[in-house]
Amino acid sequence: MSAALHYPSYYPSYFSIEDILATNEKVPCKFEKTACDLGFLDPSGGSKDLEVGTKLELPCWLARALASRRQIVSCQLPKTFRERYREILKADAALVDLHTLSPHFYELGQHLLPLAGPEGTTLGLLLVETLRERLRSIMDTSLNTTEDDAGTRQSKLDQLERSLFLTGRKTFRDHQLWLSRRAHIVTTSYMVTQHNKRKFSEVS
Amino acid sequence: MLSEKALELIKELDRSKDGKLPAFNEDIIRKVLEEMNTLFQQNQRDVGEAAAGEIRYFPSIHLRHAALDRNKRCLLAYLYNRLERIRAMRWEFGSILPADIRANLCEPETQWFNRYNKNLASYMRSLGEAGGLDLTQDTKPPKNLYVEVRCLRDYGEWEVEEGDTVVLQKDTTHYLPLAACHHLIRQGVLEQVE
Amino acid sequence: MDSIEIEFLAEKAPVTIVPNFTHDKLYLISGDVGPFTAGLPVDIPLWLGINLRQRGKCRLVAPEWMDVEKLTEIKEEEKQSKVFTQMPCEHYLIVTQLLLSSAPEDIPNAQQIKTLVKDIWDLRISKLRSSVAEFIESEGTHATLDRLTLLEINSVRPFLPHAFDQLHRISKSAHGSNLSQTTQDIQY
Amino acid sequence: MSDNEEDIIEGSDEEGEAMTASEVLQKLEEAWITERMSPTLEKHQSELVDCMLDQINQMSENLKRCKKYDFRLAIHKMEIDRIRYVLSSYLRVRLEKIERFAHHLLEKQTNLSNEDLSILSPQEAAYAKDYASSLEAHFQNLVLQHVPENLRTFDRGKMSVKPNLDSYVFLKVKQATPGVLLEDDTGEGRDEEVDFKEGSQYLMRYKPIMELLQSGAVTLI
Repeated sequence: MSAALHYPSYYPSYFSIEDILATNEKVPCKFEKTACDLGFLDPSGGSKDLEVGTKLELPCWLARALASRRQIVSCQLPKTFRERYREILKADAALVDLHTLSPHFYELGQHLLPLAGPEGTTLGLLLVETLRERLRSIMDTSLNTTEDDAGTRQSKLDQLERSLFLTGRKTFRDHQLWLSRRAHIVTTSYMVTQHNKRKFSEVS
Repeated sequence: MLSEKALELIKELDRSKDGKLPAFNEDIIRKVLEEMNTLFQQNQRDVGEAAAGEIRYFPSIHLRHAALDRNKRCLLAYLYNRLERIRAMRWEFGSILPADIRANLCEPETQWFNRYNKNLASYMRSLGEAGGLDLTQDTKPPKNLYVEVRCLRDYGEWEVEEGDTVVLQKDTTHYLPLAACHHLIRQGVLEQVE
Repeated sequence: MDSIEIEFLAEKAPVTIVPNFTHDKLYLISGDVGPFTAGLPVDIPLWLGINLRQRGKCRLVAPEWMDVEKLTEIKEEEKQSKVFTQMPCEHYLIVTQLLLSSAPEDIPNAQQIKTLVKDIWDLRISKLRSSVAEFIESEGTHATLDRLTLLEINSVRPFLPHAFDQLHRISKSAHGSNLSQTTQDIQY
Repeated sequence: MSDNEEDIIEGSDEEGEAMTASEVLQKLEEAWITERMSPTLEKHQSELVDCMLDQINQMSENLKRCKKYDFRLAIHKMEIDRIRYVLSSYLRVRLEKIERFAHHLLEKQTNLSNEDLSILSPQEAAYAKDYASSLEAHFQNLVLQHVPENLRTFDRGKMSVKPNLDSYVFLKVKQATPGVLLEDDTGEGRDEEVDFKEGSQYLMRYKPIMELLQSGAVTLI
């Protein structure tokens, strides 16, 4: 974007929009203890309490909080991370449309690790191997192709992969601009340009 | 689900990337704060019961507490990410923001912007011994002392260097020292042609 | 870094010029240059050489390696070799671009030189891409990049380090040895 | 204009010897590249910055006495622009990191035993303090004072943004160093040792080479 000189790669912090969105993805849970007066959270049930045995999809942040200490709920992995999909990903990692499958695949996957129980090791391996398998083609398309191809490619990437892809695109464009001997030209600030465009479209 | 309102704030920022700043959403913030106070009061009540030996209230207390933390995180992340964008604007627009952008800031954000401005200015002034260094200039490695520029809008008379003025009229071209006209290029008054 | 910044670094490298003027030494902050004697070659920083050339005050002299025969040899060697060969100049592409765009008439066989240098760059970049791919698949924790020039390294930056940052971060959480910052935030 | 060839200026390296202006510039340029490439804030170099600022200001003053068509004028002005660019870019990237990691850096600062070890220059420390407290005041004002009592704190341990020292960097070896330990922190127990040969270039994590960078055995590229 602007004149940023320090571009670290994605590293979640308390304030990360990405991380907040990823932890909002749903996880299938079953209540192992009764939660008094919270029946209203279950849209299908009509009782005052959330009874033991109630099955409910909870956002990941809540599932983790309830599963961790007092085991108020037990969790299942969302279907993208279960065996059937794991097999598909293993067989053809590079081709899968990860964005459709789970837009925050790697981030959600990492948050699910503590909930995965004995499947944790397999899940961990799946995350690392899937990214490793897909990196080559992400690199090649982001650093090489025309804008059209790049657009198609980008639509099948998860959020984290997209940020890598855009990083590569930026380098590609920077080098093209440099080769055309125009990189040194001082340009209008990005925000000023955007602002003027908006103003212009409002006027006309 | 709990904390859904708070997430709306985050989604709003996620939708308006590209450094844009949507209007400060005081309405949702108030609703989130209300939800937090309700959750807190319910927990106060149940904690009282639990202290009296009713351990069956623990799961609900725990759940509400998680929601309270989540709400707090979303609220602070909302404020933080907005400030990051406002901070970037100082470097892009300069110390005075366009009116329509200013309108999207709430009063405390405007105050924060002014404080940021002041802090930055006094830092830049403190550099070296002869009046400091303007870090918003020199954004690209220099090539030539003089550049050819085209005027994108009427700007009027402008002093290039001491005692040396030009009239910047739309569509006129000039040959000017880059160091002097850098900020006019960044602000979209001039365009460097080559 | 942007390419333009690497160019800025490359502009400090010396270039030989033949001035058409005579002048005493110049005392620059970055070091003395000159003296200049009309008709006598002298080495000065590239940025200054190009500036003087633009002002019609000198002729630029092609560096020794900027020669059709030498570059053809380098190109062949690069083709044959599995590893990266040593380039005659750390900033070969930038120097070529700068000299050829500011004074093509000063460089003999400019067009051929341009093509050869572009070929060498392309060969090395495609070699770099395939070795990066191998490296990713090898599950290695670090890579050796001997004899790659700065601009070449920059062509996979920040993509490559960023990709490894992510692989590393995910492996780390996968092994649970050290939960990442937010994993802990959400934890309690 | 400085007519003195032996223009030795104040400023000192580790041995306490005076450096020439061109040596100071060289060091400043190295510090600039390191700062651009490092994931965290490196130790401040305000002596180099002050010295170079002083040099270009002095030079600008001298140029005012030059005749307008003096052949040397453009050359000196260009050099001033180049140096000012390095200075600005260097200080800008530091400010970006100082803002992002403000709380984290200030905490490191308070735990220092010796002021000489400070990563922030005095001006930068003042800047960081004001920045960090302006964030906290803003949070207090709009949110924290309105939430239930037990949630009103700004918890630095949890909230402050920290640099990722596991970031991968490109480096070049200046002094041969055998047996550099690359500890495997992913729990797979695959520690490795690498022999750094002079002139070699690597891509690896920042943390294992942090000390070699400080000692000057390697540089970031």
